[in-house]
Amino acid sequence: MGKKILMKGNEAIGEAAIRAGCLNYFAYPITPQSEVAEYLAKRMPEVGGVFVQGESEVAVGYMIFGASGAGARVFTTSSSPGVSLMSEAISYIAGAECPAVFVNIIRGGPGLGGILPSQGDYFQATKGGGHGDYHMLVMAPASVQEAVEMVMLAFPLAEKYRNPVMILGDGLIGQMMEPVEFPDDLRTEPTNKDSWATSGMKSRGSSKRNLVKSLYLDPTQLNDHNLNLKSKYDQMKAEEVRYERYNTDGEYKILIVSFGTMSRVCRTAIDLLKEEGIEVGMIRPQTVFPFPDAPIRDAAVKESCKAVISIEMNMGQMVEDVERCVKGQRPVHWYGKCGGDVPTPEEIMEVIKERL
Amino acid sequence: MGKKILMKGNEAIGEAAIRAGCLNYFAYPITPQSEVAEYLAKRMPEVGGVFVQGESEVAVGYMIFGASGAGARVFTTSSSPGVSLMSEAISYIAGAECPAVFVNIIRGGPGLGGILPSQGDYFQATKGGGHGDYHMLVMAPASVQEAVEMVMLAFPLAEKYRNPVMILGDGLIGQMMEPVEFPDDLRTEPTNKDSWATSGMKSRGSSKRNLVKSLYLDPTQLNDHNLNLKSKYDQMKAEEVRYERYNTDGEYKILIVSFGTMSRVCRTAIDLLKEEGIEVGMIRPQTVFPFPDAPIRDAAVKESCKAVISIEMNMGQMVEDVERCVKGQRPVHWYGKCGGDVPTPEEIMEVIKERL
Amino acid sequence: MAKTFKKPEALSDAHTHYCPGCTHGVIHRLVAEAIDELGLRDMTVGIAPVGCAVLAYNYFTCDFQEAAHGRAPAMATGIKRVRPDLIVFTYQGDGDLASIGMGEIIHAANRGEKFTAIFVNNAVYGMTGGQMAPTTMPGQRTTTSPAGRDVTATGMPIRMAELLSTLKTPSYIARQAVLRPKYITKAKKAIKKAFQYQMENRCFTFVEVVSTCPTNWGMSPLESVEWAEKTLLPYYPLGEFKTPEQEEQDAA
Amino acid sequence: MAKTFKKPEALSDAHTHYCPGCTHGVIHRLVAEAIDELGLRDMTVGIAPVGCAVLAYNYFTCDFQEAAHGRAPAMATGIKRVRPDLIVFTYQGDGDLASIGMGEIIHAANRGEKFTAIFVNNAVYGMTGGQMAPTTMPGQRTTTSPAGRDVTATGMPIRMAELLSTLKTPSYIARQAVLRPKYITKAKKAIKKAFQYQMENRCFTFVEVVSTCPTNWGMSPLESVEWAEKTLLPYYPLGEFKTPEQEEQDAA
Amino acid sequence: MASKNYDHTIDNDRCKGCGLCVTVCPKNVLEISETVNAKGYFPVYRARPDDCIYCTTCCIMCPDVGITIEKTEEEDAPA
Amino acid sequence: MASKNYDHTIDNDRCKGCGLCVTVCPKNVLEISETVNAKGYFPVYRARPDDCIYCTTCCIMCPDVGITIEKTEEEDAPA
Amino acid sequence: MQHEVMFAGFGGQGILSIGKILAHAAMESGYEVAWVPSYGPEMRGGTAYCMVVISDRPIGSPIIKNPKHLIAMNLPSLKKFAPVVKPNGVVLINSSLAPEKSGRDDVDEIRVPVSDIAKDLGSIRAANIVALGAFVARSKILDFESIREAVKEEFRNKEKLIPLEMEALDRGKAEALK
Amino acid sequence: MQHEVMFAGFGGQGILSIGKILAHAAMESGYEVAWVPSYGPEMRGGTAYCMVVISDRPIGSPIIKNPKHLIAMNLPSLKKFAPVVKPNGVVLINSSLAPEKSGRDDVDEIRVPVSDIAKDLGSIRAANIVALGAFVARSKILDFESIREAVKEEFRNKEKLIPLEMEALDRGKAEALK
Ligand SMILES: Cc1ncc(C[n+]2csc(CCOP(=O)(O)OP(=O)(O)O)c2C)c(N)n1
Ligand SMILES: Cc1ncc(C[n+]2csc(CCOP(=O)(O)OP(=O)(O)O)c2C)c(N)n1
Ligand code: SF4
Ligand code: SF4
Ligand code: SF4
Ligand code: SF4
Repeated sequence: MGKKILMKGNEAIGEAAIRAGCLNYFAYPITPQSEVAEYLAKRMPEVGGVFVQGESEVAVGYMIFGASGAGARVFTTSSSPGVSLMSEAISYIAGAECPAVFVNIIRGGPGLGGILPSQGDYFQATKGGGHGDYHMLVMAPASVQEAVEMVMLAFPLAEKYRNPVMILGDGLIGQMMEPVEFPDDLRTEPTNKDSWATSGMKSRGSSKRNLVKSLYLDPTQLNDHNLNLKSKYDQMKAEEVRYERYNTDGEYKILIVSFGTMSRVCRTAIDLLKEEGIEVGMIRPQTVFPFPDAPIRDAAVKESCKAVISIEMNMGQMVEDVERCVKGQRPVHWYGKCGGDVPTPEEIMEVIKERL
Repeated sequence: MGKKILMKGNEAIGEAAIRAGCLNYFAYPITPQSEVAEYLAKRMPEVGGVFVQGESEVAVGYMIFGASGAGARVFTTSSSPGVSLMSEAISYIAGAECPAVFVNIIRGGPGLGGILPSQGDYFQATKGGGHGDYHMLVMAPASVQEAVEMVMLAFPLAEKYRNPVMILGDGLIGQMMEPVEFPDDLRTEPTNKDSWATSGMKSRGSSKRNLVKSLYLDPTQLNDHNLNLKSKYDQMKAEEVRYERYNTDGEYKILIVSFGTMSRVCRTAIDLLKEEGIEVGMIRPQTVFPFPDAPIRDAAVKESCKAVISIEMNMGQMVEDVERCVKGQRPVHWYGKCGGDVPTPEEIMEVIKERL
Repeated sequence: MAKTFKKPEALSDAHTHYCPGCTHGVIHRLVAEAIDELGLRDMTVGIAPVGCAVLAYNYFTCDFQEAAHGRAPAMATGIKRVRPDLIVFTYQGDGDLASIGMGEIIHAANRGEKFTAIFVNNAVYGMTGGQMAPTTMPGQRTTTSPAGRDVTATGMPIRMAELLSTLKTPSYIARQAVLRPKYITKAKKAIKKAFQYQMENRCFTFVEVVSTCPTNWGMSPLESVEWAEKTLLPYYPLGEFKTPEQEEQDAA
Repeated sequence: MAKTFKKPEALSDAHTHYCPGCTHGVIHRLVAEAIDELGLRDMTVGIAPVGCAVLAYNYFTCDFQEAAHGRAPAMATGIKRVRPDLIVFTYQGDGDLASIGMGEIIHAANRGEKFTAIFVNNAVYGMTGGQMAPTTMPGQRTTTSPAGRDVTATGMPIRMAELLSTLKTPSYIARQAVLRPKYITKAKKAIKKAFQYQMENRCFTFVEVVSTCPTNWGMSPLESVEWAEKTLLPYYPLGEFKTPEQEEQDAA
Repeated sequence: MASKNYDHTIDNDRCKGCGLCVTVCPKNVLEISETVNAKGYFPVYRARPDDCIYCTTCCIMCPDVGITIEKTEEEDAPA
Repeated sequence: MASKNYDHTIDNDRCKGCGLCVTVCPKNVLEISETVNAKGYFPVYRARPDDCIYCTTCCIMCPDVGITIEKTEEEDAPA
Repeated sequence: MQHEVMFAGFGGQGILSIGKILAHAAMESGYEVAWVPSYGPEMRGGTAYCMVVISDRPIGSPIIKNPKHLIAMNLPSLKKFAPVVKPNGVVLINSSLAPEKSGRDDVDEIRVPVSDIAKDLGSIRAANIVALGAFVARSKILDFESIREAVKEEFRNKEKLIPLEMEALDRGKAEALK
Repeated sequence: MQHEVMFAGFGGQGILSIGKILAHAAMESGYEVAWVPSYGPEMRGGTAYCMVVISDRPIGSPIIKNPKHLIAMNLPSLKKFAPVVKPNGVVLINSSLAPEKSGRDDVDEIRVPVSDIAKDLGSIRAANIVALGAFVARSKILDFESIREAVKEEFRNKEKLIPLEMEALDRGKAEALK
C-alpha cells in the first residue's frame, strides 16, 4: 500500500483504473461524475493512455464495445440517464462476451431527476436495464477507498467472465474526498485474448480470424448461447458473492440490509443504538449481483432476529431481492428516501425502533 | 363486437390503437414489429391521423414524450434493442407523469440476438429498464385478440395514472394471424388534460401556464415527487392486477405460472396431461406489473399443490417474482428456453412429470 | 432618441441562476420580446434543454416542456405533429444540440419540422463545468482539453448553421451574436423572423447565437465579450445562411 | 485484352444470402479486392452493420465485429483509438448510417477518426422489408411511404457525401456506383484510395456507393440498375467531394 | 430635451454586477458600486445620472433585465 | 487469338440468375438457362462460348462472384 | 379435431398466401385458426414456409414440430419437412420442381406437377393455387366451396384473375382425385 | 471524538478549498476525515458550502444535518446554517459581509472582518485563509502547525503566495485569540 492521500471519489476512481492497468477511457460528461473525465483528460496523456470524449453516451457505449472487442482493457463512467442510454450497448457487450467496466455514479431519478446521491438504479444495474437475458457483475462501494479497490478488482473479473462489470456508486462516493491508499499489487496483466478478440490475425500470429458478435439467427444456437451466458452468471453466484457483516456476532433483534453510502449511515445508527442497549445487525452486500442470498437468509433466521429491514436510497428495489431470499422466514420491511436527501442516523434509529 | 376477421397481430395492434382513439403514432422499423408501422403508414392518413417514421428509437421516445406532454394520445411500437434505446425516454415520461403506450414485440437477445419470439425482456419491462424509481404498467397478451383488447385498454389506463403503459408481446403475437373482433365500445375519449398538458394557454382558455418536466433539484421535492409516483404504483398493485386461472378449481399437483405465448403451450400441455390423468393448474399473469402476488401465493399453497414451476421463454426472469410471492411455502422451479425455439407441449409435459 | 424599455411579458420576474455577465439572459429576453411582439405567448410551447438553460422554464411565462439532453428537436417534432397550431421553440446549448443531439437536429431540420430552434453557441459545456464542446476553438483550454483543443485528435469545431444549410429541405438558418448591442439588435431581428416563418407554417427555422461563458472561459464578462468577438466571430461568421425563398423552387 | 478473374482472398467461399441481382455482393467484392491488393487482410477489422449486410462477417475472411444498428462508426473509433496499427472499415446501409447513425458518422468524421466507412446507398431499408430511408427519392413508394415519399412531410433525401464534406476536418469523401462495369471500376478505385489514405494514417475516409435493392424496389435486377441510373444518379452525383490535400492547410 | 420625462431604474437585487452595461453606455453614466447586494454582488449605479440620454443601450446589453426606462409624463412639444 | 488459353467458368450453384452479366456482355455470350438449380434459381450459361473474348466484364458485374476466368497454359507469342 | 398444415417452398411461390387462404376459409367455416409464417432474413432468397392450424376448440400452442399435412412446393422443402409429418397425413409434392419422393410409406403422398399445370394455364404464379386445390380436395380438410370463396375473397382486388384461379383450383382438385 | 465543520459562503470565496485544507491537515494529523462539497447548479452564483468531518474512528455517515462548528463567510449562509449548529460549537462570522449576529447564546460566536483584513493584506482572495486561521486557533480542533503545513501544501504550485497566506493565517489566529 502506498501512503494515504486525500482524494475525491471521482478522481480516485480514475486513478484506480490506471493502477489496474486500464489505459483506455471513453466517456461523456455528466454530473456528478464529470471529474473522472476531467481527471483522466490530464492523466491519460501522462501515462500514454487513451482519453476520448464521445459525442454521447450511446456512442461511448459502442466505443467501449469496439475497443474491448479489439482486446483492449477499457472502461467508462457515467450517471443514471447516461447509463440508460448505454443499455443497448451493455446488452450487446454481454451478448458478444466482451469484458468492460462501467461506473454508474447514480443521481436522483427518474428522468432528469436531480444531481444528488441516490440508489435508484439498483434495478437497472442488477436486473439488466437492457434487453435480453444478461447480467452484469455489480459491485457497490461504501467509501472512496472501497471504490478504488472495487475498480481495480473489476477489470480482472470482467476478463475472467468476459462480461461487463459495473461499479454502482452514488453522487456522494463520487464527490466526497476521503483518504485513499492504492494497493499497487492489485495491478493485473490483461488476460490473453487471442482466442476471440479482433486484434488482427498478424499481431496475434494466427491464420484464424476472430469474430465479435451477438447475432445468432438459428434459435438452437441462440438458446445454447444463452445457456452458456447463464452458466457464467451461475458461476458468479457461486464464486463472486461479496458482502460485509456488521454487529452480527451477538444477538440482534433486527437485521438491516443496506449497501453503499446508505450502509454507512446505518452503521452509525447501529452504533448509536448499541449505546442505548439495542442490538441491530447488518449485512452489507458488496456485490448486488450476484446477491448474497444465503448469508442474508442465514442472518435473518437467527433465533434473536425478529425482522429484516432493507434500507435504501430509493423507493424500494433491493427489498425485492431481500424478500426473495428470506423466503418468508421473517417479516421484511423497507425504508428509503430518494432525491439526495440521505436519511440521517437519527431517522434510521427511529425506523428501527418502530420495528422492535 | 364486430365480425371476425383474420388479421396479423402487428396489424391488429395498429388497428386497435385507432379504434381506441389514438391517432398519433411515431415509430422506427424493426423486425418483428415493422408491420405495425407499415399498416399505420396506410391507415393513419385514412383516419386523419399522424404517422411519423422517426430517425431512431431514441428520437421516437422523445417524439412520444413531446406529443404526450402536449396532451395528445400517442403510442409507439418496437422490439427489444429498440426498446433499450427508449429506456431513457421512458424514465423521463414516467418522471414527467405523461401517459403513453409502448408496445414491445420481443425478439431474442441479448444484443442483436435473433428475430424470433422471446420473453427475454421481462426484467426490462417490469423492473424499469431505465434509471430511477419508476414502473410501467405492463400487460402481456397471449393471443392476437387479447393483444387488441389490451392495446385498447392501455390508453385509458395510461391516462388514469398519467404513466407509460407497455404491451409486452413477442414475435409470435406480432407475426401470427388469428381471427379478431374489435370491441367498438372500448373506444374511450381522452381524459381532460388541461391541468397539466402544454396544450397552449389559449386553446385551453387558461392564463395559467403548464409545465412538463422531471427535474426536481431540491432533494425534498424530488423525494416527495417519488413518493407520489410510488403511490400510483401502489394503486396499480391494488386496482390493476389482471390474471387468468386455468384448471385450478380441482386438485392439482403442480402449479404453473406462465404468460403470453408460452402460456398457450402450457395450456396444451395441461390438457394433454389431463388425458393422462395428471392434474396441473396454471396462473397466467395478464399484468406482469403489477404482478399477481396474492393469487399465485394462494394457488401455490393449495393442499394438493406440491411445487410451482415458472415457465418462460427466457433464462429465468419472472421466476424471481414467483419466488418472492410464494415466500418459500412451496419449492419454486424454473423452466425456459430462449432464442425463438419455443418449447413444445411435449417438452413441457416432460418438465412437469419430472417435478411430480 | 430617448426610449422606454421594460421586461417582456413572456419573461417572468424570477431572477436567473446564470452567472454574472452570462449572455444566456440576453438571448432569453430576445426570444421573449419576439413572442410578445408577435402576440404568441398563449399559444407557444418552449422546450428547455439540459444545460445551463435547463431552468429556462422558470424564466418564461408560456407553456414549457423540459427535454432530455439533446432531444429537444424530437420533442418539438412530437408537439408540432400533433398540434401544428402551436408555436414551438427549442432552446439548446452546443453540447446539447451539436454533440449528443446531432442526429435529432439534423433529422428535424431535414424533415422540415415547423419549429424554431434557438442554438446557444458558447464554445463550451457550461452547466457541467466547462468541458470541451464540438464548438470549442482549436487550442481552447477546457476541463477535458486541459492542454487546449488538439484538432489532430478531436477535429475542427463544428459550424452548425453551415452544416444545416447544406440540407436540401427548405429552411431558415441564421447566425447572430449577443456580444454587444449592435449584434443584439440583429439577433433580435433573426429570432423574430424565425418565429414569423413558423407562424406562416413555412419551414424549419434555426438561429444560432454566439454567446459567452465567463465562468468556464475563466474570464470577466468584459474579457469574455472581447475574446468571443476576436476568436469566435471570425470562425463563426454572422448572417443568414439559408432562407426558404432560396430553396423552395429546388425542393419543388 | 483477355484477362483472368478470381474471387479475392479476403472473400470467403460462402454463398451470400443477398437477393438475386443485389449489388451488395459487388461492393463486398470491391472491398475484398482492395484489401487483397494492399495486403491488409491480416491486419484488418471489418464492422458489419445492422441491415442486409448484417452477415457480412460470413463473407469476409478478416477479423470482424458486428455493430448495433447505426453505431459502427463509434465501434470503429473505439478500435482505432486503442489499436491505431489496425486497418478498420465499416460497411453500412443508408438506414443504418444516415438515419439512426447520423450522430455517430458525423462525429467520427469530424474527429477525423482514421477508419474507412463504406456507405451503401440503396434508397431504402432492405432487411426490414423496404421502409423509407433518409435517402429515399421524392415520390418513391416504400412500405412506410405507400403513396410515395412526400417531401412536404418527410423532407428531401439526405446526401451524406455532400453533408460530410462540409465539415472543416480534413477527410476523403467520394461517391461512386456499382450499377454497371464502368461505374464499378471507378468505385473500386475510390475504395482502394480510401484504404490507402487510412494506411497513411491520413484522415477519415468515406465512400458512398449507389447500390440497388431489386426486392424492395419491386423491380427486376436489370430494371433496378436502369431506375437507379435514371433516378438516383442525377440526385446523387458521382465523384470526389473532398480530399485531405484540399483541406489540410485550412485545418492547420 | 426629452430625457427629463423618463425614468431610468436599476433593480439593485437583479443586478449581478457584471458591468457590461457600464462598458456600453455612450455617456459613461454607470459605475459599479462599492457595496455588496443581498446576492453578494456589487451592483451598478448611475454615477452621472444627468448625462443619461435614455438610449436604452444598457437595457439592451443587460443579461438580467436589471435596467428599465419608463415614461413619467407626456413629452412636451419638441423644443 | 489469346482467348483459347483461358477458361471461363460459371459456378452453377452460386448463380442466382439475376441476369446482369447477360446484359453487360459485349459479345452476347450468356443466356439464362431453363433448368432450375439447387437454390431454385435459373442460372446463366454460355450460349455462345466461342464468341467469348474473356474480357471479365461479366465477372466484374456479377454480385455473387459466380464467374471466374483462369489461364490454362502460357500464351503463345502474339500472332 | 385439430389439423396442422405446413406449406413450404421458395420465396415468391406464394406459399404464405395459400396458407392464408386456407386459414381464412377455415375461419369462415367456423373453426378456430392460427397462421404462423416464417419471417426474417430467410426471406432473402431461401425457403419460405408457413403453418396453418385448424381446430374445433381454442388453439393452444400454434408452434407445431410435427404437422399433420405438408405441401412441398420444391425439393429442399420436401427434404426438410417430409420426415416430420405425422403418420396418415397428406403429403403433396410439386413434382415439377421436386422429382423425388417423400420416402414415407405411412402418409398419403400425392405428386402433382403444379408448376407445369400452372404454366399451361398461362401463369406460373397460379401454381400455389393448383396445389391448394389439390390438397384440399385430397385431404377433405374443408368443404371445397369454402376454398372457392376464400380464393375469390383473396383476389377481390384482382377481379380479372379470378377465373384463372378458379380453374387452377379445379385442375388441382382433378389431379388429386385422379 | 468527532468534529463536523460547515464552511459556507458565496461561490468564489474559496469555501471548498479551506474545507479541503482543514481535511488535509486532519488526515496528516492521523484522523479519519471526509470532505463533502455542495455541487451542481448552485455553483452558478448562489451559496457554496462544504462539510468536513474529522474523527478518531471510521466515519459512518458523512452527511451531517447538525454540524458542530460553522464558518459563515456571508450573511445568507449565516442565516441558513447558524440555527442548525450543535450547542457549544464555534460559529465564526465574517463580519465584513455579515453585519448580523448568529442569534445563538449556546455557541462560541466570534466575529472577524476577514474580508477587510484580507483587503489590507493586499488580496481579498485570502479572506478564506484568514477565516481558517481564526477558526482553528479558536476551536483548537487541530494543532496550528498542521494547518500551516496544509496551507503550504495547498499553495505548493503558487510558491510566491505562501508568505501572504501565512500572514493571513496568523492575522486570523490573532483576531480569534483577541
Ligand atoms: C444523457 C445526459 N448526458 C449528459 C448529461 C449531463 N449534462 C448536463 S448539461 C450538459 C452539457 C451542457 O452544455 P451545453 O449544451 O453547451 O449548454 P450550456 O450549459 O453551455 O449552456 C451535460 C453534458 C445529462 N444531463 N444527460
Ligand atoms: C436499434 C435497432 N433498430 C432497428 C433495427 C431493425 N433494423 C434492422 S436493419 C434496419 C435497416 C436496414 O436498412 P439499411 O441500413 O438501409 O441497410 P440495407 O438493409 O438496405 O442494406 C433496421 C431498421 C435494429 N436491428 N436495431
Ligand atoms: S456556466 Fe457559463 S453558460 Fe452557464 S450560466 Fe455560467 S456563464 Fe452562463
Ligand atoms: S433486400 Fe434489397 S438490399 Fe437486401 S439483399 Fe435483397 S436486394 Fe439486397
Ligand atoms: S440609458 Fe443609455 S445613457 Fe443612460 S445609462 Fe443606459 S446606456 Fe447609459
Ligand atoms: S468474359 Fe466478357 S465476353 Fe466472355 S462472357 Fe463474360 S462478358 Fe461475355
